Amino acid sequence: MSYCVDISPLDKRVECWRSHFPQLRRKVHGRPLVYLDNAATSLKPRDVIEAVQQYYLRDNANVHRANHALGHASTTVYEDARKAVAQLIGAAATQEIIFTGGTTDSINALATALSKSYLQRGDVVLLSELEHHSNIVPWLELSQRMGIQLVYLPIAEDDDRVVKALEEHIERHRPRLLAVTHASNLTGRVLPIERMAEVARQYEVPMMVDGAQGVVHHRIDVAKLGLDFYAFSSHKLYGPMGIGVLYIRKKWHDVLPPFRFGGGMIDEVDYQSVSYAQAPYKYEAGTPHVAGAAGLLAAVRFLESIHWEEGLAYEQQLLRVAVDTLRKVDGIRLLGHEGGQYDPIVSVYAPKVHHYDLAVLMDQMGVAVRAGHHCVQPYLKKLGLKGTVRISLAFYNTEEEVEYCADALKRSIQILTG
Amino acid sequence: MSYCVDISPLDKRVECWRSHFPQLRRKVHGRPLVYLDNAATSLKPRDVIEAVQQYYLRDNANVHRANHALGHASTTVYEDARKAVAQLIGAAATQEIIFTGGTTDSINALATALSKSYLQRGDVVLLSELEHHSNIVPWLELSQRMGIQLVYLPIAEDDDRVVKALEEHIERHRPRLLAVTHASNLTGRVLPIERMAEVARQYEVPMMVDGAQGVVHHRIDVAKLGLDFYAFSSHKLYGPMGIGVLYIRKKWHDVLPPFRFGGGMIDEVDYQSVSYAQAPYKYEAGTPHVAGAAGLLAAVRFLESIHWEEGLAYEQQLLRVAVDTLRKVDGIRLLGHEGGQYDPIVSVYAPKVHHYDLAVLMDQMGVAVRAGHHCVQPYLKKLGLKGTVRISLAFYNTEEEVEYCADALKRSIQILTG
Amino acid sequence: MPEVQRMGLAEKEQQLIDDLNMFDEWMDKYQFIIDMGKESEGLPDAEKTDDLLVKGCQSRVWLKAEKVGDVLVFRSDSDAIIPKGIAAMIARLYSGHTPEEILAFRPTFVEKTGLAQHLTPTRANGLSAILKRIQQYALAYKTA
Amino acid sequence: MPEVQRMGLAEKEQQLIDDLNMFDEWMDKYQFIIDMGKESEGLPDAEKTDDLLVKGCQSRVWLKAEKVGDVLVFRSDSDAIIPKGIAAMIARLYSGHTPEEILAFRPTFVEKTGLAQHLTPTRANGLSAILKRIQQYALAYKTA
Ligand SMILES: Cc1ncc(COP(=O)(O)O)c(C=O)c1O
Ligand SMILES: Cc1ncc(COP(=O)(O)O)c(C=O)c1O
Repeated sequence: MSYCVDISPLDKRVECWRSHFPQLRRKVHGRPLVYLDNAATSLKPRDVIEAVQQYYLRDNANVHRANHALGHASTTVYEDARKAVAQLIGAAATQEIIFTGGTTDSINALATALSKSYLQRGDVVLLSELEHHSNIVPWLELSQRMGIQLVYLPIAEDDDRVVKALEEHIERHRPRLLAVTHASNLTGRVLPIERMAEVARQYEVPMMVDGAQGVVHHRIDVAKLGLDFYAFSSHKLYGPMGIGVLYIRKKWHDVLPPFRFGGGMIDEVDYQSVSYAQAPYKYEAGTPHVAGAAGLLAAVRFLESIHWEEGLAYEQQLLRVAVDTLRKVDGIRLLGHEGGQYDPIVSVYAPKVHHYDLAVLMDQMGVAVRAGHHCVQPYLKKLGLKGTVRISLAFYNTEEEVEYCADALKRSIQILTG
Repeated sequence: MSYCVDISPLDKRVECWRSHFPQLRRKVHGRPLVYLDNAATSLKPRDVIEAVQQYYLRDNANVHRANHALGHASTTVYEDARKAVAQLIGAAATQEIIFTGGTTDSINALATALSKSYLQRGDVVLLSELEHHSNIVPWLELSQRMGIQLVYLPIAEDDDRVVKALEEHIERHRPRLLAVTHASNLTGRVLPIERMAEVARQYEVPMMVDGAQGVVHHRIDVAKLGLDFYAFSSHKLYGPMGIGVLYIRKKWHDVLPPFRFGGGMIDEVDYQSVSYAQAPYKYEAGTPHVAGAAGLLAAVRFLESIHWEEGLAYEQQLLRVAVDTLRKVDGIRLLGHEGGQYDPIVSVYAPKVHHYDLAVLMDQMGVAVRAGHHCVQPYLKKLGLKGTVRISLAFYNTEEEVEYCADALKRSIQILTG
Repeated sequence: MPEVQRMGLAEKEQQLIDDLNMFDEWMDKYQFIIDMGKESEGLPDAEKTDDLLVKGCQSRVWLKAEKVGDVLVFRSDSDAIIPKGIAAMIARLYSGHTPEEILAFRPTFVEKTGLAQHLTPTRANGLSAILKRIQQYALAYKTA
Repeated sequence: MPEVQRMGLAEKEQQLIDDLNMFDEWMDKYQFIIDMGKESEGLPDAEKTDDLLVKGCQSRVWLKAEKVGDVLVFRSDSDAIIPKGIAAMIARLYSGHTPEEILAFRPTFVEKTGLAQHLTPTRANGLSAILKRIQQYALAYKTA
């Protein structure tokens, strides 16, 4: 299957990509929707919506030990999804892919399991300073409950300095775990995780990457990078809600205990004892979200079918347009985008205007952006900010939309300050 | 909205109910599907499938702090679902409804949170002897990790004896928590939870009920029963997969800490400290499964629209037919169904034939039943069994299907023993 | 004081509804709200204490109530201008009425002016949070 | 021993495929498998040890390999009759071949006979688990 690949010029191809996303034909407040809140959740291509629908119309059944045709069909689609995800992120083995409820669930599960098997009082966990709450609060809870220590790596615009700081922090703090985001959902900053993984490997520090944003904008190869854990959500990757992934490198399967207990993850249960199944099953208790897996499978296939790389390259092109256009808007400032590598996310703030007012007026003009702290309060506080307006792009966005957004921003500022 | 309510006689009404479930028109192995694996997961009515689809086609967005129209629409449907569920189970307040990934997730979350705030080494948790693994293994893990003790209540066919045994067990073991299933997914046995709740209240023992099966076959009123916690899955209640509910009585909101940490559940985060939001949000970290909530809302509305009580009454009638018919099949035995109250679930076994062989042949005849231990290994072992074939009914099943199933069972036994 | 209070709550609400529904264009309606925000005196910084914060708003909204004779007087502020305008409108509506009047009154302007739809509330609706806070004040002053 | 072994693996597999595809009716195919199960000698209880259990089957399936001269001989059992028949078929197919032959052989009968579809595997496909176990034995005996 291939979609849109033979179409040129580029804007016609973008047009074709857009045609696969039904929500793009929606109007809000009587105006065509300009959806620039992709970092919160992506729109879903028709194939994904139909895969979910078809699953419920046809194959819907439980997977565990189902000895009937529907159960077989469900099991097949569920395990096919696991294979597709393994391939997508370059896992060495299919059983390294654990389905969870989402990124937040993945990181919580990992933190809990590590707290029972690997982390001890006084151990240092090294995070970056621009983590999302979902990669801070689970570790904060461990720090409060069992006395692990959190140290935050500063992230300069220059990759060399980031890598150097990492080495210094590892030397100084001897962390037992490095847990960093692949890319910031606030600024779009992409961390040099290849080089960071190299350093981590050199010092033998296990490394977890929060891929919630990164997986959406990069071809990642977890095996090649030697990552220990990688977490992401389906709903930001054009797939359904309610399902996510935790990649657990095989060598951890014997170390890391299960994090949820119940049906489907056991080998044998007595009233007073239990033994667990092998990975991935030991990490997946209860009825899984098979419809979600069917949709995620469709999302991965969709991305392959449009030659996703071209979409990713186009996103970078669109990002440059966005940065250039937004820089020209009077009265606002951009976070970052000065030097380092960025994903197509731009946060702006207007010193004289509240971000909430901006988003409300832009919404009236049909532009969906997000205003607030974006679950990155500590870093925002460090910058002395309460919030930003965040514009986050996907490959189905157009230059016209970006320009319309900049205009809407301009007009909103005028209305509010005029 | 009302569906099928004015139709009589009953078999025409059942016909109408069936027309709402697209999967019932499916064939398997060239034969019409006879779906009798409802206790594993229910089929989904068209309204539910369309609600999910419409959500993704139209309103799909993230809920937290979305200042745009789609975010508004998503938030509305998500909170409407919470209200509908609160009403469905008789919660006194909407914020007592916590959305989770499913029953297993709910019970795990509860066990974890209690282990951090309420349960201590040596404390007794009282379960029933016929719990599903999902209401055993989370507590077993606590028993292994922190030394709580598990005691199992025997369940006689006679409710009076169950209540008496409960009193004795409470007197003898002074449990800190009573955690029992509403109904057994293996035998269909319904526990007298009203009377048990009364006893628990009298002795001031908090009570958690695993409603995975119970909520599907009963009108429950958690406030009136005075339950502390009630857990169930959407996917068994005609709703989508990947979403479930944990009812947490309000008085626990200040006692019970959050069980997942991250975006959406905080009040304020610094690099080294955090404060949490109010319930229900403090219990719901990360992007929730809004599409699932939209579908669950549709499921609840669908059940109201068909006058669900009539479906429940009909299920009991169908159960009597099933028990009578199955009793007449040579070479098999039924678990239970001798006296106490039962939900429409019947487990059978054939002493001379393996349950797996039976299910494989029945599948060839179009009958979807489940064979195995049904995640109730401890109780099965107590009975000296390896597994059963389980026939579980829903209101869209017919007497003809039940009879066809009994015939298929009979033929399969003949093939295997002949 | 009651004799000063010429209009009942219902009457004042109708005026508010008429004011807002006068506008065909969303822009004009928002301009009106923004102007309300700009005209609002707000609260001095010293009075913007955390206990006056209305939970459930995306911007910070403070709402203060004082009893003057028999009636309540509300004052409000926000760090964002649109919420500030809305809070001011609501404060003006309810000011000058007794706790009993306020508690007996069921407001309909949120629906009738389309404010609910346009103010894209989050999970905890900012507008309804303000209204709830008004009720809480009325209750507190009634029993006090 | 190799001289006793008249047919190659591919040839034997083709025979198995022909045997199973002879049947138009699923009933007859299952009857054939069930008969295979009934005819299978199985394993004496003492030999049904846990280390011979094939993980990933819903019923318990034991598979044992022994080296007789250059070739492997497989014997199997199950507590359910259909898996017993299938395991017996597979054991017969692979018995009498050297580890090298077995490792070099890529079976196709699962797809060609529709067994995969009809044996409604669970998440860990019972059939492929048996085949994987055969490969493991071959590998172990080759390097041994
Ligand atoms: C009684 C009971 N409890 C718990 C569960 C677990 O539900 P889920 O798999 O949806 O988490 C089930 C269903 O399998 C059940 O029947
Ligand atoms: C960097 C990052 N980490 C984690 C998350 C949490 O993802 P989810 O809400 O899907 O669990 C997000 C998304 O909000 C994110 O952007």
